[in-house]
Amino acid sequence: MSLPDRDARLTDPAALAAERDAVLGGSGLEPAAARDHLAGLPERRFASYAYRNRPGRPYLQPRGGFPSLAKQRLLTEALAEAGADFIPLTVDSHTRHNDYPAAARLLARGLAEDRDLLNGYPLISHGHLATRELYRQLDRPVSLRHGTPDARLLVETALAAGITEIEGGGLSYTLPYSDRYPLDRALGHWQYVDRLCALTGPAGLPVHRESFGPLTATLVPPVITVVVQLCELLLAAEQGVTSFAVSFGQTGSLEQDLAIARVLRATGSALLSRFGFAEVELRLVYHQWMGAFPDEPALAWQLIAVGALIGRLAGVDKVVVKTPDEATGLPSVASNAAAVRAVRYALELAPHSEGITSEVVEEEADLLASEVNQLLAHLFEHPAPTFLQSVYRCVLSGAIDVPFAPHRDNRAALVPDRAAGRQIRILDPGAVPISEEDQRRERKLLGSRLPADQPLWQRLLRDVRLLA
Amino acid sequence: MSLPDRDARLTDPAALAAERDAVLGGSGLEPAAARDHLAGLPERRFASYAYRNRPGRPYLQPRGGFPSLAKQRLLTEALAEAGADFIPLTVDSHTRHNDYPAAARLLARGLAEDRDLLNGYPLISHGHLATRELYRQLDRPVSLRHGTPDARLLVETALAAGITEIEGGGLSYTLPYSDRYPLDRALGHWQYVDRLCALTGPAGLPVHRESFGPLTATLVPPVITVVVQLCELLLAAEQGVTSFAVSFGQTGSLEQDLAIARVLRATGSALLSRFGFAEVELRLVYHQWMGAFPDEPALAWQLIAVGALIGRLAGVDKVVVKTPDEATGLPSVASNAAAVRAVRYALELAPHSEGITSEVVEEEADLLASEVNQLLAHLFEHPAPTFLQSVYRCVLSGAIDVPFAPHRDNRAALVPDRAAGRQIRILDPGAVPISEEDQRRERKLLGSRLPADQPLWQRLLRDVRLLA
Amino acid sequence: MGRAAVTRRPVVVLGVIGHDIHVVANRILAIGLAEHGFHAVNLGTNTEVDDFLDAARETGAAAVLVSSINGEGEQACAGFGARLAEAGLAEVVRYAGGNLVIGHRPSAEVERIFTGYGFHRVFHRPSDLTGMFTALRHDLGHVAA
Amino acid sequence: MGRAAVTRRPVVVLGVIGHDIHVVANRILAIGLAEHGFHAVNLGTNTEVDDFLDAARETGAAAVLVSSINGEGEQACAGFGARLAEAGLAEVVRYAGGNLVIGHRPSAEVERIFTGYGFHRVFHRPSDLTGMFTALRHDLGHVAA
Ligand code: B12
Ligand code: B12
Repeated sequence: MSLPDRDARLTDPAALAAERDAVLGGSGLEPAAARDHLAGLPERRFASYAYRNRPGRPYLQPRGGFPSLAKQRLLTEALAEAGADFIPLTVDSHTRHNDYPAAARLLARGLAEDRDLLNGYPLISHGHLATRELYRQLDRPVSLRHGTPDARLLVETALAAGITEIEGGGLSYTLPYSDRYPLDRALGHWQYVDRLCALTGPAGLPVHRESFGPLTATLVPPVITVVVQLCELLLAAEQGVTSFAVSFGQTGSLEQDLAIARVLRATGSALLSRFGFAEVELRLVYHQWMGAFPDEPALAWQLIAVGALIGRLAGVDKVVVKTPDEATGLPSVASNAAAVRAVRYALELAPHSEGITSEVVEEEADLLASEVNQLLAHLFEHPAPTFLQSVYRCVLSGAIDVPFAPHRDNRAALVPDRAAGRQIRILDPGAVPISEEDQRRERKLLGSRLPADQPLWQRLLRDVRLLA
Repeated sequence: MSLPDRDARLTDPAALAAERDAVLGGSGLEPAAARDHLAGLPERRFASYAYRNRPGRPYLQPRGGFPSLAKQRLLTEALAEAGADFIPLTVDSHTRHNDYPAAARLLARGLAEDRDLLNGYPLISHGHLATRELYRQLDRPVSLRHGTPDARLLVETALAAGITEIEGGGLSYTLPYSDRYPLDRALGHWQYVDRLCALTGPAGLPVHRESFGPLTATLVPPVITVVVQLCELLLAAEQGVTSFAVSFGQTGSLEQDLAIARVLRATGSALLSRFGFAEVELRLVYHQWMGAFPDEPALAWQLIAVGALIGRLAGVDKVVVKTPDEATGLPSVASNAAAVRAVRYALELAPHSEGITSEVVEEEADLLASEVNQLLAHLFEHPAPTFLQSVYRCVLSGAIDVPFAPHRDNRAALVPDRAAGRQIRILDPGAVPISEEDQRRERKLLGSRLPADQPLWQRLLRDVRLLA
Repeated sequence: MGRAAVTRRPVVVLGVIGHDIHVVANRILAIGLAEHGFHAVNLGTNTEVDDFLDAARETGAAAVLVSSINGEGEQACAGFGARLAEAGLAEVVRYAGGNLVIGHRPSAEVERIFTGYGFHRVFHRPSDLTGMFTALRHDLGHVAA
Repeated sequence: MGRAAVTRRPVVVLGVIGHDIHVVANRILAIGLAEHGFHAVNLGTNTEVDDFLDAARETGAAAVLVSSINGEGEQACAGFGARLAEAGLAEVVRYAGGNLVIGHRPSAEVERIFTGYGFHRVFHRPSDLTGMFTALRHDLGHVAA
């Protein structure tokens, strides 16, 4: 049996200290720097604290990262002024792949040419002290947004810079975000990050962790979304994390979004109690549509508004905001701020509507719960020595299979499809252990397939660009 | 008793012909012109036909009217190209008040100065022949949008121009749209219009009538909205109209919109059968938020998208579309077309979601049905000689009371208010016959009133500009 | 400053001009005027210039507030100041407010047009009324709250 | 036109360049190439210029399709044509496509930059791929469907 367990905690202080020295080597970052800095921050700079005091509406958080300090400050101030409850620090893709030299080179060249040559903020290049200054007057939490299999140095730097919410996980930041980074090594690195987060926050103000629900944002069946989130919740709880948000991306189906919200919260809480992690404060985050966006701003605004409304109906704790520039490229400060104002306004259009449901929602929730429980049982009954090993082997075996993941270890045998009512269905489960009964229900709900009126590449493109 | 009755039909051909001659006198319009023109139009130009063949989504229809033929043609083509299922002809306010000389004068001056000096299309000034040309190549119905107590000549002209959907009614186009036009005279004029519509369409392709649900778009309790619609449905059925749409405006509460849609359809059908008008094809139309709009386009787009989604969830047959220019002024062709594209896109974001409900929706529907039945009973048991007279006297007595109606005959004793969950509540029914039990439910659902922290004028302005 | 005695509540005539039926702001203005210590004489909607002149003369009004929301204002309010002067009411303070023209035109241009019509102050698409009440108190030299 | 014999299915190498993990278009392109009668050699994501050179040389590719979606393309693709020429692959047809630069820049400017890098055709944010498949057939003189 390989059940989640406190004993999996990296409790050997010497071993952890040694690994930290290796990670921090040459970075100029002192091991105690983050702990000391966080200890001096006011409560309102802590995501865990903010979640405990959420007003009667979901929080909202945009994304955003510019190469230069000056522009990141401008963005930070504009987003706060527009009403963002959490401020993002989105990291560039070179830094995400630990290519710090490339990030530094392109930062320098960009500053020289007064051009943005990075698609995000090169946190390692700027370092924790310069980044702290961005948030000197800030009165709300900052969240690290990235996509990094080995985020150890990145998170050490982020915590030392005063960032109190760390997004990511061994599965959700490896399978969709890399093609060959060794998955077991990434899972180990994220145990390090979880352990670091568990130890670095001041008493009563834990560093908050958030898993990345959307994965590849392309036809990911809800059972895969939910189980990946629950794995990362339990892996973090094993390391002593006590404030965690599970999350999911807008599926394109109102009913499936409501079903996922319900099953994810309920199963998450149940598993935390079952495995002795009842002290973990569990939150739920909803990403507005993460797939291909329409080019025309007027249409993008419609998708953004419907996403905000669904997040409100699903009773989520935070909505991660998209901008009308999504299909074009990195958003301008102005359009990002407008998106924050717009979503803040949209979230108020249906206050107190959390009780919304339907027969279709109940059926989706029932089927999802059944599929999740089967896959969890498979995970927990796995002969692997530890829960982490069980998670790793279930990816290799294809029991956990993320459609459209670029990663070589992802089996990619699961064939998803979309029903007329926009629900994401499982056409062929591949190696994912789904009962015959539930497979039958999935196919029935999928309904008759459209005739192959076009070549496969065009049908796939049409499906993927359904909302574009 | 004053029950709706076929015998109320204006069946005396001589009397009708005489009144038509008086109405048409000097207009150059022949009595048979409309009938002959409509007989030659293809099916797809008839609203009644379109409604019978609605695809699996609500139809959508913008508003729009420019003074000049050239610009109205541009608008018509742009709206059709953008995907509007029904094309609007919005009439200017001088023509709505039968001030045809002012409309003609300002049309001429506007053409001379190349400026729009009218807030709509002066249909009488242009006449039916010029207006027919606008729609020569059109492949979909045109709808007359106006706000006119005496619309007899306007509708004669519209029908002769090939317009096959006529909006309005004796109550809904008098109480919100005039301050002192005699209500009984207006009700009589709309019997004329209903009779004309009943007689003018070719066999099997009746001219379609639509009542104006939003009324003053300002804190109108659902029971008033529903009963006014049912009165105009029955008054039209009495005159032989066989294709009719009841309608309502977005209330600002998702739950009340769903409740109104359900009660309006159900009660409408039940009354049609009860009074022997089973042949009437009943449709349901939803107006996106008709109150004060936000200035910022990004926020306006959010309100438009949420309105589209609610219309879809309520399973309506047509959504009347607002534009992001609403708070600024008459929309440009470009922004009106963008609004059509946006709503058409938004309507597809939750296909097949009509089953959505909640405990709050069920409670609102139950309370609304109870209030509607009481007010209908009061109407039907009225000692007046005819149903029309009963309707008239119920307005004078305040049994039917429309908040914020400019009309002098409107009692304005009903005091509405808005609960924290955005539902419109009845604080004081005035003379509207609502049972003690239902009055208690209304006050309980309203919840504790906010302390009078500001002067009344500011609190009223804040309430009215809630979504601005 | 105005023929009304300062002690008595100054009379303010208000109404919505032209074939305009937008009444919501009119009702709110009437309530606000009372709460600011003025005596509001509300002509309601669908009014004409003469209605304002008659009311101003009959009630000894200190000010006249003309509202236009449906876009007819640019025509209906032309020469308003001159009409008041002809009627011997040149002293009466004149405000215009609402959505004063058809479609979207720069506020400066709208203010120029209505000032040219003889209005002392112009409030084109103001989102609040506090400014107007303050200006009215100032213009009528009225301090009683 | 290209070293591949016309009868045998022409080889086309494709991949996503730089630290870029956007794979969806890459998967669709690979399927479409096969359906259009090409032999697709898919390098997947996170590739470098040398990966394209090696694959083109080893497989005798007639064309190389470089994809960049995350904005790194402007740096990663610089001098691509010259690098191919140095490796004796000047004859190989070169396309660049995807979301080729960071943020919003005029398409004409983006096309100029990538043509300057030695690409024969540039597809910046195309919403469909039909145009590209047609161009590829034309450029490779390949008629077999
Ligand atoms: C509700 C509404 C209606 C309701 C009116 C109900 C009623 N009887 O009052 C209904 C649905 C019936 C309606 C009808 C029409 N409407 Co209308 N309506 C609106 C809407 C949505 C809100 C108006 C409102 O009540 N606002 C709330 C109140 C509190 O604010 P307000 O009226 O905007 O006034 C503010 C300021 O202007 C100021 N103010 C107003 N008057 C004055 C006076 C003074 C002295 C001062 C200092 C300040 C001041 O006070 C308020 C502070 O916020 C507006 C668009 C919007 N604003 O979003 C369109 C709007 C005003 N309507 C418009 C039009 C054209 C019409 C019609 C004429 C349609 C037509 N083409 O014929 C008809 C009216 C026919 C007629 N005979 O006049 C246009 C005007 C276009 C323009 N000016 O360019 C608007 C702007 C919509 C648009 N974008 O096209 N309407
Ligand atoms: C889904 C998605 C993701 C998924 C990717 C899942 C996966 N593994 O594939 C996730 C969530 C993981 C993700 C992550 C990131 N993303 Co992303 N993502 C998107 C999104 C929403 C859709 C992309 C997509 O799949 N489209 C569907 C496919 C079919 O179309 P396509 O990729 O757009 O390609 C089309 C054409 O370009 C053409 N094409 C593509 N390649 C080629 C090649 C040739 C030769 C030809 C002829 C044509 C061609 O084919 C398609 C036809 O429609 C876009 C925004 C959008 N488009 O709405 C952002 C977007 C591409 N992402 C973006 C960024 C920046 C990132 C990150 C780098 C964030 C960051 N700052 O680090 C990370 C990636 C990190 C990394 N290491 O690269 C930016 C790129 C910005 C820019 N170029 O200015 C975008 C545009 C979002 C934005 N507006 O900021 N992303």
